[in-house]
Amino acid sequence: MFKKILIANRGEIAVRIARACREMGIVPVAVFSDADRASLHVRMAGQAYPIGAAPSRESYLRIDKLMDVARRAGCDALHPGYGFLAENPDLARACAENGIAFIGPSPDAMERLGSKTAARQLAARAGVPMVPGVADPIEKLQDAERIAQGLGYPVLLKAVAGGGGKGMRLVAAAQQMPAAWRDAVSEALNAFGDGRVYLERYLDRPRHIEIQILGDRHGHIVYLGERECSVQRRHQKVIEESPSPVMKPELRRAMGEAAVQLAREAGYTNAGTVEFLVDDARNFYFLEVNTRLQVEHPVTEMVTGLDLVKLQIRVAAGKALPFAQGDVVLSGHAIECRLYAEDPANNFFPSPGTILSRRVPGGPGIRLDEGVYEGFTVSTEYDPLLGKLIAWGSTRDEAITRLERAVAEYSITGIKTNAALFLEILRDPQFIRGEIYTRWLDERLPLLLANGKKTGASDVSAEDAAILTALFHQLGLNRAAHANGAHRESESRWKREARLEQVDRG
Amino acid sequence: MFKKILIANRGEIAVRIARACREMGIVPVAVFSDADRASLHVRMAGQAYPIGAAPSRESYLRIDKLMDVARRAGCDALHPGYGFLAENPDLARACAENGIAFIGPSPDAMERLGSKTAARQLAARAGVPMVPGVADPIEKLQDAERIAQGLGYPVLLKAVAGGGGKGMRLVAAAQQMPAAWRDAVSEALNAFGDGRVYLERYLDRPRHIEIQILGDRHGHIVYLGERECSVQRRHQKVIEESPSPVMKPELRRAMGEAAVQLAREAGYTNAGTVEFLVDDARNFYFLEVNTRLQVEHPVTEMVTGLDLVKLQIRVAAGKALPFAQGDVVLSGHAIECRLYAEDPANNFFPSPGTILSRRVPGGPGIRLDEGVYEGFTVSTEYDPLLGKLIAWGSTRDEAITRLERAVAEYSITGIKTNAALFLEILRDPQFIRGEIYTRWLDERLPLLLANGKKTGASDVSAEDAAILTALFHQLGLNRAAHANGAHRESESRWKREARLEQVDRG
Amino acid sequence: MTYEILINGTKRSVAWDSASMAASIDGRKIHADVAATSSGAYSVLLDGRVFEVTVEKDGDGWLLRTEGREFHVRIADPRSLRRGRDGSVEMEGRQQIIAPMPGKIVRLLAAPGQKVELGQGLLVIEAMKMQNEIRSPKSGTVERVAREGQTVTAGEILAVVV
Amino acid sequence: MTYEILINGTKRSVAWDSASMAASIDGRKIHADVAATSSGAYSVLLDGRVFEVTVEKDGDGWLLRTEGREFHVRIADPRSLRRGRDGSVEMEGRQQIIAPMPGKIVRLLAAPGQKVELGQGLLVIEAMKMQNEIRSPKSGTVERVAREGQTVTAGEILAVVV
Repeated sequence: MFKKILIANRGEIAVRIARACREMGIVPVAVFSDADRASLHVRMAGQAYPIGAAPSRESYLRIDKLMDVARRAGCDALHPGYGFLAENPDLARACAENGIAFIGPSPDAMERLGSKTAARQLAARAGVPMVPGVADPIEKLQDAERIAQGLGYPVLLKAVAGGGGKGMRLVAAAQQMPAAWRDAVSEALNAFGDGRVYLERYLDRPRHIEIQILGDRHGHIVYLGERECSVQRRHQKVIEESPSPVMKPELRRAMGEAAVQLAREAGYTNAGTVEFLVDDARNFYFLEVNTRLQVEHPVTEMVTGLDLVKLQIRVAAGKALPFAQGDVVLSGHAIECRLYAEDPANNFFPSPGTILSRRVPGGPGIRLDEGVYEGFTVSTEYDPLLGKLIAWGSTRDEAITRLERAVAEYSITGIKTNAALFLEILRDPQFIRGEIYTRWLDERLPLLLANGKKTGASDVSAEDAAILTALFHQLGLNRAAHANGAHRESESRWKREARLEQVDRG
Repeated sequence: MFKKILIANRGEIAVRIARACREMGIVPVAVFSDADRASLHVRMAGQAYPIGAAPSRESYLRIDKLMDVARRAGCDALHPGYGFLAENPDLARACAENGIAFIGPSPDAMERLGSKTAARQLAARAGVPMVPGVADPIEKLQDAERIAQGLGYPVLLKAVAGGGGKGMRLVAAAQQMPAAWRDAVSEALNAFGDGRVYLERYLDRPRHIEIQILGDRHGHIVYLGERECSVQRRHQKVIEESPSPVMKPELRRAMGEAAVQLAREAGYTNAGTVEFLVDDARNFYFLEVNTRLQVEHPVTEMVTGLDLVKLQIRVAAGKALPFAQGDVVLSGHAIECRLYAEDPANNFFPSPGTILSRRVPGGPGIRLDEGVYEGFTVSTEYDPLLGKLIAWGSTRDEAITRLERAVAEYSITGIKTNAALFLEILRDPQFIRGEIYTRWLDERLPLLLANGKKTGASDVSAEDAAILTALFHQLGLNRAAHANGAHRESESRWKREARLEQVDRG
Repeated sequence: MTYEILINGTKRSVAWDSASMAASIDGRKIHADVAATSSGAYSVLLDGRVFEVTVEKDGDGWLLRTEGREFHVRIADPRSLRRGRDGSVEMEGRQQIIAPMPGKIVRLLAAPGQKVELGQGLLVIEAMKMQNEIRSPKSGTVERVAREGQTVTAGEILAVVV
Repeated sequence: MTYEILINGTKRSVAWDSASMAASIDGRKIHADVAATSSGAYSVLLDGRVFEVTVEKDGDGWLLRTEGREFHVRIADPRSLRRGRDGSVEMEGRQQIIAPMPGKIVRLLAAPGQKVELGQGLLVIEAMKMQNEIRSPKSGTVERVAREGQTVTAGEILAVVV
């Protein structure tokens, strides 16, 4: 087994990987940019080394610096996490050249599946059903307009190098194409350094359901159930769950076997995800492959009882999978919500800043994967994901009520977060009935945001509580200021305050 | 289903019950003593009412005040938690008289099983094997000496009303009996207001293994696997796990069926625990019944996937158990450690005080059930249990390494805790091999405490880190004091400090 | 003592006798027990009902959060009230659009002097790797707008619509 | 600047050039990067190795915790060192037993003048509902012991063994 693993990432996923290393007796080695010296992933590591300035192009995207640290620290393996260089075959190749095991697929398999157009070609050969469209990059706007006309609007423009909705645009009608083309190309160029886009027909109310696969180097590939990721805002996943509320055993087997077949065609090893769209009639269409660990992997871990990161490490070390497809048992239901430093009331603008105080949930069935702490400053340099809150329940209903309970326990000051929005989603009757599709949240959002502001009987009390707390807080500060700059510890009780005040008066 | 549940308890168990209520849409109603206004169980409740002065005899042990609050707040049920009045039939009777459902067994069943001597008589009738001894209370020292002589030393003096090791004394030889008798009687009187004690033969290296049972009012009683609680300090459980490392399916069935048989004889409903001693040859001996939820119930929850508190509430509301014995599946392994505000280096003296800062673990397979928060003051009034840290793993080894990883992540300042001791236990080869028995920790403790102080190569670095941090901290404070009382936020970097210092010099 | 409190734009008259935990808001009587827990966090009991409330600085007032709701609260100084100085006139008509965080203007969608509708795009800002379209909060005329390519800091004016 | 530091009773000579993150402890060179995280908590990198260290007040020095170990540290003021005032003589032989928290003496097990062995019980104290036997930290003679029934506060002397 490996002795030291370089974690070529930051934030919650770097923390997640460090935890797996610790449990395996492997030293986790962190890298950090100038903005991240005090970040949680550094604090949780066994060793940590600086790799450059805050912008990721000068640090987390620098293969040369990563190789440098790996050599210096004596790392025998590298885990790329997700994002940054995770799907860049050059990193995998650099690892191979430096004798470091890359914890992920081979560079060749990554290339065969990582590009959407290449993956579609492979899927076509493997007989996996696909959404009608054009797998090749489109040269210019005029071609896009012509192809879209042929497929019929609405169509979806997607970045060849894309992921996470970046460089993706829905085009409802022909007159929207020029603006959408411009935006998609520029966003793709900005995000991936590759402005190529392609087109496909837009399904009406499809679900996003993806299959987790895992393969070793001895020819075994298994699927570990599915994740339903239909709750998205602007093509970004917001809530994920496993199993899907519409899944049936035969559909799971069909999708799982299609995913494994595709992986086999590509010579794929390690963890990966095959994404599908599923329509009302439970037809499934291949979307793309993510050749890495997903943000939402914990829901799969909670229903299978497997530790995907540890398994990734084991198969990268050449071990055989310790179980067969028939041993995989899905138990209960898990739901995850992604906590972001952003302000839902202000068009979801990122909300960087220092976390002043924080209360995190606990108790039965709750898992929190975070990259932050009280006192930590969320910077503007990176993705504003604070962490993921995941609930497990014996049924979907129990998982939903647990997650709702846990979100209500979660509190943070100093920055704004999207936590309160999850309360609205988790209480929404359509969500509770599982009637979700990829545009569901975008369409439902105005109603959900309005619900969050609605005034009811209980809100009068909430307002009263706010008024009296503000007064108590202000008077406490006034008194502290009065006491000539001396630092007063917070008083424990209104009553005690009152006594002090009477003394002041007396 | 109930609308409002009065939680007649405090600390982590009151928080645990409040969470279950929230998930069921039931309003949790807290009570608090003068010492507990700002306690977490109050903050987590839907409603909260004061019930008197800090000493529990004036608050948490006052049945009249509890009934008062229940009526005032309109509660239709009461959950007693563990400790305090949980095993007091008078509370259950007062609930019945006030038309409030008591979430626990009937007062009669409680009396039949709650007294150790009564339970032993019942166990004898039910044919459950027992440790040789005398089930009846012993009148005076001379009788104890005579009976002990008959059984043969070592013997165990135990409080009739006892629990948690209070009023329990091991007597190795005849000359120790007078002191042990005095201590046991006085401690029992102090703790339970009942100084009666009895005697039994002391087994050499027994394991403490207990069976979780759960019964509804429709005649169904099931057992939910076992918990091994052999790691004890002075008869107080410190680490609990499920399954037991020595358990075999046939032994589990035999013990489970014995427990269910005993419960059936007593007309028992709701959750309960039947404790056994198990010797080297896997013979089991009935010890006692706890007619309530146990501190260590989470390990059972994690391997069964059941929520015991929700099930308690459901069966108390008259619902039938939603599963049969054959549906109970144990999956993986769970281990819990009890975090106490106490100082292992100073004879485990309680360490009350205000929690200044706190870092809690997270990530896969970790559950934290706590009753404290940053800024909370641990008082001297109550049991110094801060909370419980529980890890689940697919195997016992994985659960151990997870728990070890999580304990290492746990950090608290302002008070002392026993957290570091768990690192030593979880790394101990005997513990890892499962070679534990009820006196194991007491015998192993000197070695474990010495291990925690051992100086190795890595400890030189730890000492260096301590030296440089102390210097950095002191210099930062000096500089802040220099800045004429202005409050400085913590600096983010030594380098920045350095720059400031150079400016100061320049 | 009675305080005038502005909460989400509404004025409330609040009296309290802290010794007896008796409060009154616009004449409604409430038994109120407020206890500080952590820094900026309070446990509040109103007639026995539990609230968890956090407080943060918010301009010259406070941002309070409880039960997933946000409240902007400003407490008028009773003395300045007596001097009749409490009213801060709300801006009407002229709308400034402020950058909520640092970013870069990557495209302009409207020019000064141009008529715009409510919700019409004014410019596209890139911040934290995400492009976001900034839309007009009202129908009117663009008075001012930032430069394309300009780097803005939090609080900087992006556009003014009159 | 060089500082004299007492750690768990041992004296160390520590130098550091903070600008270059170069430290030296008793002549050993270390690359040391210390960053404050939360209040009283630091992230420390020593030649790339990561430590989480917490600091608390501990008499006239500091209690530091890292990797499950505790360190008591006192930093000598360089000026007072020069004035030769740094040495605090360690007590040898005479052992005071201090109450670590408030409690009540429920039983005496030894009387003044009595010879006791290492580990022999001196008294039983009840605190937080638990009875605990206090044992002698050395073989010697009991010089002083608290009264039975006495209520003691934290820091109070329970017994002295010489």
